[in-house]
Amino acid sequence: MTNKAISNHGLKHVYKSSIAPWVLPIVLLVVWQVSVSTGAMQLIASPYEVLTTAITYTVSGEIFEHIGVSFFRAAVGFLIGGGLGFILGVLNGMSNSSERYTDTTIQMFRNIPILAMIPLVIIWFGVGETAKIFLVTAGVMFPVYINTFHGIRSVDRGLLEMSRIYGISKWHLFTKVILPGAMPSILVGVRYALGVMWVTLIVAETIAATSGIGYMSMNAREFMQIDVIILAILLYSVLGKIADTLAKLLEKRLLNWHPTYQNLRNS
Amino acid sequence: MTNKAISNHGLKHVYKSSIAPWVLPIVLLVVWQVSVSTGAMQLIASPYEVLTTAITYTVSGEIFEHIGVSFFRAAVGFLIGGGLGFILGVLNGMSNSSERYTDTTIQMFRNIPILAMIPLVIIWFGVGETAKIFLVTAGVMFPVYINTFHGIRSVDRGLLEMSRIYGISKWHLFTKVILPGAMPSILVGVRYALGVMWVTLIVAETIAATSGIGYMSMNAREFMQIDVIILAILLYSVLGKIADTLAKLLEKRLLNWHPTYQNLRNS
Amino acid sequence: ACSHEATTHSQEMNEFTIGYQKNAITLMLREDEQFHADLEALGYSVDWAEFNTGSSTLEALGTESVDIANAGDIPSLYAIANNHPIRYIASTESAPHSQGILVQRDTDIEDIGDLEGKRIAFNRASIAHYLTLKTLEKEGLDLENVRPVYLDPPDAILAMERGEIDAWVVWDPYLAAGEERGHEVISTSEDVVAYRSFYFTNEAFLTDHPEALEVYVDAVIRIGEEVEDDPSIATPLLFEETGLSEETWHRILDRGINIADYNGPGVEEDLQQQADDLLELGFIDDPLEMDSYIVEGKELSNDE
Amino acid sequence: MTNQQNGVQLRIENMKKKFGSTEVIKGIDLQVDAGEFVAVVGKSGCGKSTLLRLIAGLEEKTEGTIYQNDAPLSKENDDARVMFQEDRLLPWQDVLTNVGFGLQLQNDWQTGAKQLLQEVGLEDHASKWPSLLSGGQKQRVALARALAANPRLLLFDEPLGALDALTRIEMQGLIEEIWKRNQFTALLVTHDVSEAIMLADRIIVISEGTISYDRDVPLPRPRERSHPVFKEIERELYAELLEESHKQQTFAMQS
Amino acid sequence: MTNQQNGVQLRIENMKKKFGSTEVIKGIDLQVDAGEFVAVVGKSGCGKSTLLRLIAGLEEKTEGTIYQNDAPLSKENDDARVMFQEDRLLPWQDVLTNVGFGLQLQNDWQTGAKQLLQEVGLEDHASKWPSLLSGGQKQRVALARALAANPRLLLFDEPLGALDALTRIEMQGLIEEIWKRNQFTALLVTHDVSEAIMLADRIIVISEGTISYDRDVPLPRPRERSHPVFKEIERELYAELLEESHKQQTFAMQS
Ligand SMILES: Nc1ncnc2c1ncn2[C@@H]1O[C@H](COP(=O)(O)OP(=O)(O)OP(=O)(O)O)[C@@H](O)[C@H]1O
Ligand SMILES: Nc1ncnc2c1ncn2[C@@H]1O[C@H](COP(=O)(O)OP(=O)(O)OP(=O)(O)O)[C@@H](O)[C@H]1O
Ligand SMILES: [Mg+2]
Ligand SMILES: [Mg+2]
Repeated sequence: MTNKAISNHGLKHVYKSSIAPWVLPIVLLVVWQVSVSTGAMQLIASPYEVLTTAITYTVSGEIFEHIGVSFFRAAVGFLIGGGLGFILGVLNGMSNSSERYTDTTIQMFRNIPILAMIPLVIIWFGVGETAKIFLVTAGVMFPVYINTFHGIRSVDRGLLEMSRIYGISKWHLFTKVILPGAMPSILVGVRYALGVMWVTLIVAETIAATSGIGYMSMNAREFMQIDVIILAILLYSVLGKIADTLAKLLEKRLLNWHPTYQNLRNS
Repeated sequence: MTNKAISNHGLKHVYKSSIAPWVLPIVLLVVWQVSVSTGAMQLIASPYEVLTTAITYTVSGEIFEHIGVSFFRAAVGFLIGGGLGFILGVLNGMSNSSERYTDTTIQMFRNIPILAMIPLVIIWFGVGETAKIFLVTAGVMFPVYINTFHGIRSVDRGLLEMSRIYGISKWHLFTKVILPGAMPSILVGVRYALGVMWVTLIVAETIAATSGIGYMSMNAREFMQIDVIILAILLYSVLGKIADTLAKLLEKRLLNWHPTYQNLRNS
Repeated sequence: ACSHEATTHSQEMNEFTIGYQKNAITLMLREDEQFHADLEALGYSVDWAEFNTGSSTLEALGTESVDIANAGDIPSLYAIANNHPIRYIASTESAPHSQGILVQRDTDIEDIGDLEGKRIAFNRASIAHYLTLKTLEKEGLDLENVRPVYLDPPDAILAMERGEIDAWVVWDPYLAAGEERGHEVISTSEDVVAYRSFYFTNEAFLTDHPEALEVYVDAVIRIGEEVEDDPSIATPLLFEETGLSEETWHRILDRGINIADYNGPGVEEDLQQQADDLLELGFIDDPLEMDSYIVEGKELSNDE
Repeated sequence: MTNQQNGVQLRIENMKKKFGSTEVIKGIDLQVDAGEFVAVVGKSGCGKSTLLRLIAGLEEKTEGTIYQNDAPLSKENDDARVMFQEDRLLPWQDVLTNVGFGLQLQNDWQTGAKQLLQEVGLEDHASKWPSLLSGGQKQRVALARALAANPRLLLFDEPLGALDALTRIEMQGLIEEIWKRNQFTALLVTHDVSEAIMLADRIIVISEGTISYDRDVPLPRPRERSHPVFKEIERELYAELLEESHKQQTFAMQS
Repeated sequence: MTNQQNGVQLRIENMKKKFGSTEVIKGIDLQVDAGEFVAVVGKSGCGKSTLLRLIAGLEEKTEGTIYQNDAPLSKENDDARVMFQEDRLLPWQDVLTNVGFGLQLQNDWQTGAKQLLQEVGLEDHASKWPSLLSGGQKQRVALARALAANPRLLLFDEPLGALDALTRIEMQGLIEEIWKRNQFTALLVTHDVSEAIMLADRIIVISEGTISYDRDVPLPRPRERSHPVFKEIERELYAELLEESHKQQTFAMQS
């Protein structure tokens, strides 16, 4: 291979991994600007207007306050909810009798929309931070639960049999066999939960909030500021992309034994 | 084994599979009734009051109308969204270049809360059924997408290699190898989506609805009818349980080759 | 945006959509046979779309998802400030006692001055927000002197019951519901701000279908008069739709202003005042010229 | 790896096993002395693995009883370790940790695991993922894991099937050596007749779900393939297998 | 299963393969005639499977070229079918459909699959899930799948390792018969020296990543184990393997 070929190859790689993913977003952006400019799309703020708004919010520092507050709520709720979902998933995944007694109940709770629960949440937890974090917790819990449960249940039976017959301790059975085996599925749950976290947070931030991205977006809706609404939407999607990238890194680290991830790394 | 032993065994089985799951819900119900009766829990309607409300709604047939309308919206949204999520998951799962170009964009969209999108949805789709179904579609799409994608990516590489080397057609590769291999994960997505369907529907039913469970619950919220709010919550959980049971049946049917499900059947 | 089913239908099959929030007039109107008969005579049929906030109603109206709507004054100003092509076609007189400030049942707050440092709940961007500011201003206070808690009415009533807030600025029927639970009204919007209900359409519908609007406004006026005469014709329906008792609704209807009319001279003045206030408060960015959005009664019929 | 425990004694009485409606084990009676090394031979699908799984308590028997040191066995067999027919290595643990499973990952397992890994000739691969090993290397890792366990009963299900002739002989030597040192009871399923004779005190043939042949191997250790008794048993075994095979075919044609 | 196509001719030139920094194949030159049956023998981990995977185009070579009918091979090899060292049966398809993969699930594949299933003695198991089969049964299903394929180049990676002596001989007969009928080119990796001599036209030994031994087997078919040339080649092969093994050990000790 000549040097040129190598650098061509390098360029191609950079294109594939760093540029290709952004082609579609940029196309959408251009379509959006054009259809607003030509009047094909009405009542919607143009990318340019949104950018202006973004700059205003950034210069005033307001945007960082909103992100900061939301991030705190999201993180606390995620840790508690993810933790609970994980623990329940592990319990029910490992014990048939635990599953028998609690899975039905969990499945029933899972299906209750956050929005429908708000009155009860206010009655129980008031309108302060506790209520907001509770809502995020409830939202995040179920995807982690389901995927942990499923992950554990689908660990290769042959490996479980082997571990039992070799008299491995419960602790090692869990840490060395079940957990790593369930990990690919658990990480899917985590990835999904990272999305759900923001989705429920916006509901939570309709209750007596004075800051946070959800507040910013719902407030903008009340004031009908379409540019701010769109700014909030863009913020959500950027945060989503960041969360997703982190989850992917986590996957690469934790699943480095997995042929799927090895091959992706090589290619 | 004597006859008695057999019938004992049978009883035990009935207990395990049909009664045990309901122990916890019933305990919760009793705790609820007691804490309302003793005044420990205030502002909340008692199970008895909720039951009365349920009977009124049932006798008047109103409840069936709400369920019927919601069910229709949910079903249509589920089919479209689930279908789209599945197709995208398949495309991106099977093709690296498709993934490169669209996955980032999808991950960004996924993170946008339905509630934040409402203004844009109204601008694009109005306030009719289209908007409602669109919202359900958007909500259902992502869990199916993620799990399909993950399922396809984690199909055993050895089996894929085998199929390629045996020159199997693309169609058979998909239907006989990839799809069944991804099925356990896809079904987790479906199960999750069945929950999300109701969750987004309630948001959708805040837009210009005059019936549906979401409408019923949000309307009750407007006018502080705690009994109706709780009735709606219970309805959601029952619908969730039904959806979950269906999903489990589907799992048993589609995954009858899978040791995990065989063993569950035997025990 | 304008290719929504209802509007395309309205050209071909003359079907249009009325967006409404639940109140005596709109609920009666929905059931009113004469109204539907009059429309049918003109070749129209109606679709109904229910909303639970003024801003969402006007959002739908501005995007031509609905063709007619009712809402309060403050949300309409935000809609206009954000380029929604809406028009005022009718209004009620100001009903000062239909909104006010509630305080906890056994509190020692007696007047506005006592609110200093207290937790006050209201719905942001709403008429209650505006009322709060203006009321405090009269006492030489502003939001800095109190602890505002932004809550939607359904959430606020629960917070009130839990004692998490000291005061609550809200309108009927929540005001009455709060009173029913033993909370006290210490101030209303009397002499502070105007509090009107408005009926709206959007630019396109005004241009294309003034005759339908006239039927609508006439029906609103007629039903308003009937309810004013005898509130008990509306209370059973209201009870059924909201679960609030008929007595409560009686009280609400008695102190409310049910009679609407084509826009008269006071309307523009009040709206302009509010628009200027909002500008001053920084809630909107540019000054609004309200007269271009208000359809005077005669204009509507003259267009024909 | 000291000899603190002794092999268990096994007694199997009238054991039967059905999968659904097909009876795989049709009544097996077998007694194995403590520390005895028994080889199990038989046609593919005759029920050898099933027998081992029953003894390990991994499969529920349909009928019959297994006594271990005269106590009837119920549920899992804590004294037994199995080298399965498949490698059953944990893909997410490196080779060393996989071997460590034999030592229950306890105390100073690394040292023990490393030593066994060396004895199966894979010390260089200790930190690899199992998926990167060749077929025979995987099998040797599984063997190392089983041998590391030092149990009272060791069940080998075709432990050397994926190895070349020479490595195989080395591994046979290793198994014999560790068995002699630790005196566990061993059951070895193998398809290699000479391997059975090389290692076992006693050879049984399973056919049609029952034991059709059972004889001791009275050869001194270390054994020589060229020993006339060796040759004789070899012939005898082949003849037995062939005959059983013919019987079955005749039976199949008749039915 | 008629003989419409002929085996391919293979020419491998200076092929090398590294995994990371370890070189597994260190320069192999090999020519295989159309329709020739070559057996590959070597120690566990010497690179036999890797060689087969390279020829099948499943592994990217580090250096060198493979010519197939004089055309250099890039990417996957469409003419080749592989019987992998692991069974690689689809757990979610029944046994019959798994065999059907050999026939690409095309046309009247059921008939062909049923016939081959019968030839490997598993016709009764056609509708079972693979997970319910014994180790040897799984291997025979994989063999049936490979033989059903009737390709121009068939690569067997230890096809009979999990089978008992008798079934093994039957299956050798089957392989030979189908090879004779269809005249594909065959590469067979095996640990069983006598199997190699029984089936192959030519035997190569891989050692240290190169071909250390290469000889034809000039015996008429069907072959007899008792034939003196058979015995001679057997001895020669063992000697070769032993020597290579010693060399490696010496080398390992020195380094
Ligand atoms: N993907 C891989 N990454 C790193 N090393 C590998 C990989 N695949 C194989 N190896 C190494 O390459 C060497 C040859 O492996 P190969 O599978 O070809 O051996 P083999 O001759 O088939 O052995 P066996 O008879 O045990 O199956 C082994 O040492 C193995 O550990
Ligand atoms: N879980 C199961 N369900 C149904 N049939 C089974 C199951 N396990 C094994 N069998 C059947 O029982 C028979 C014996 O299987 P087993 O695995 O014991 O054979 P084996 O003697 O070990 O054969 P091999 O030498 O091929 O490994 C086979 O015919 C197999 O198909
Ligand atoms: Mg077996
Ligand atoms: Mg190999």
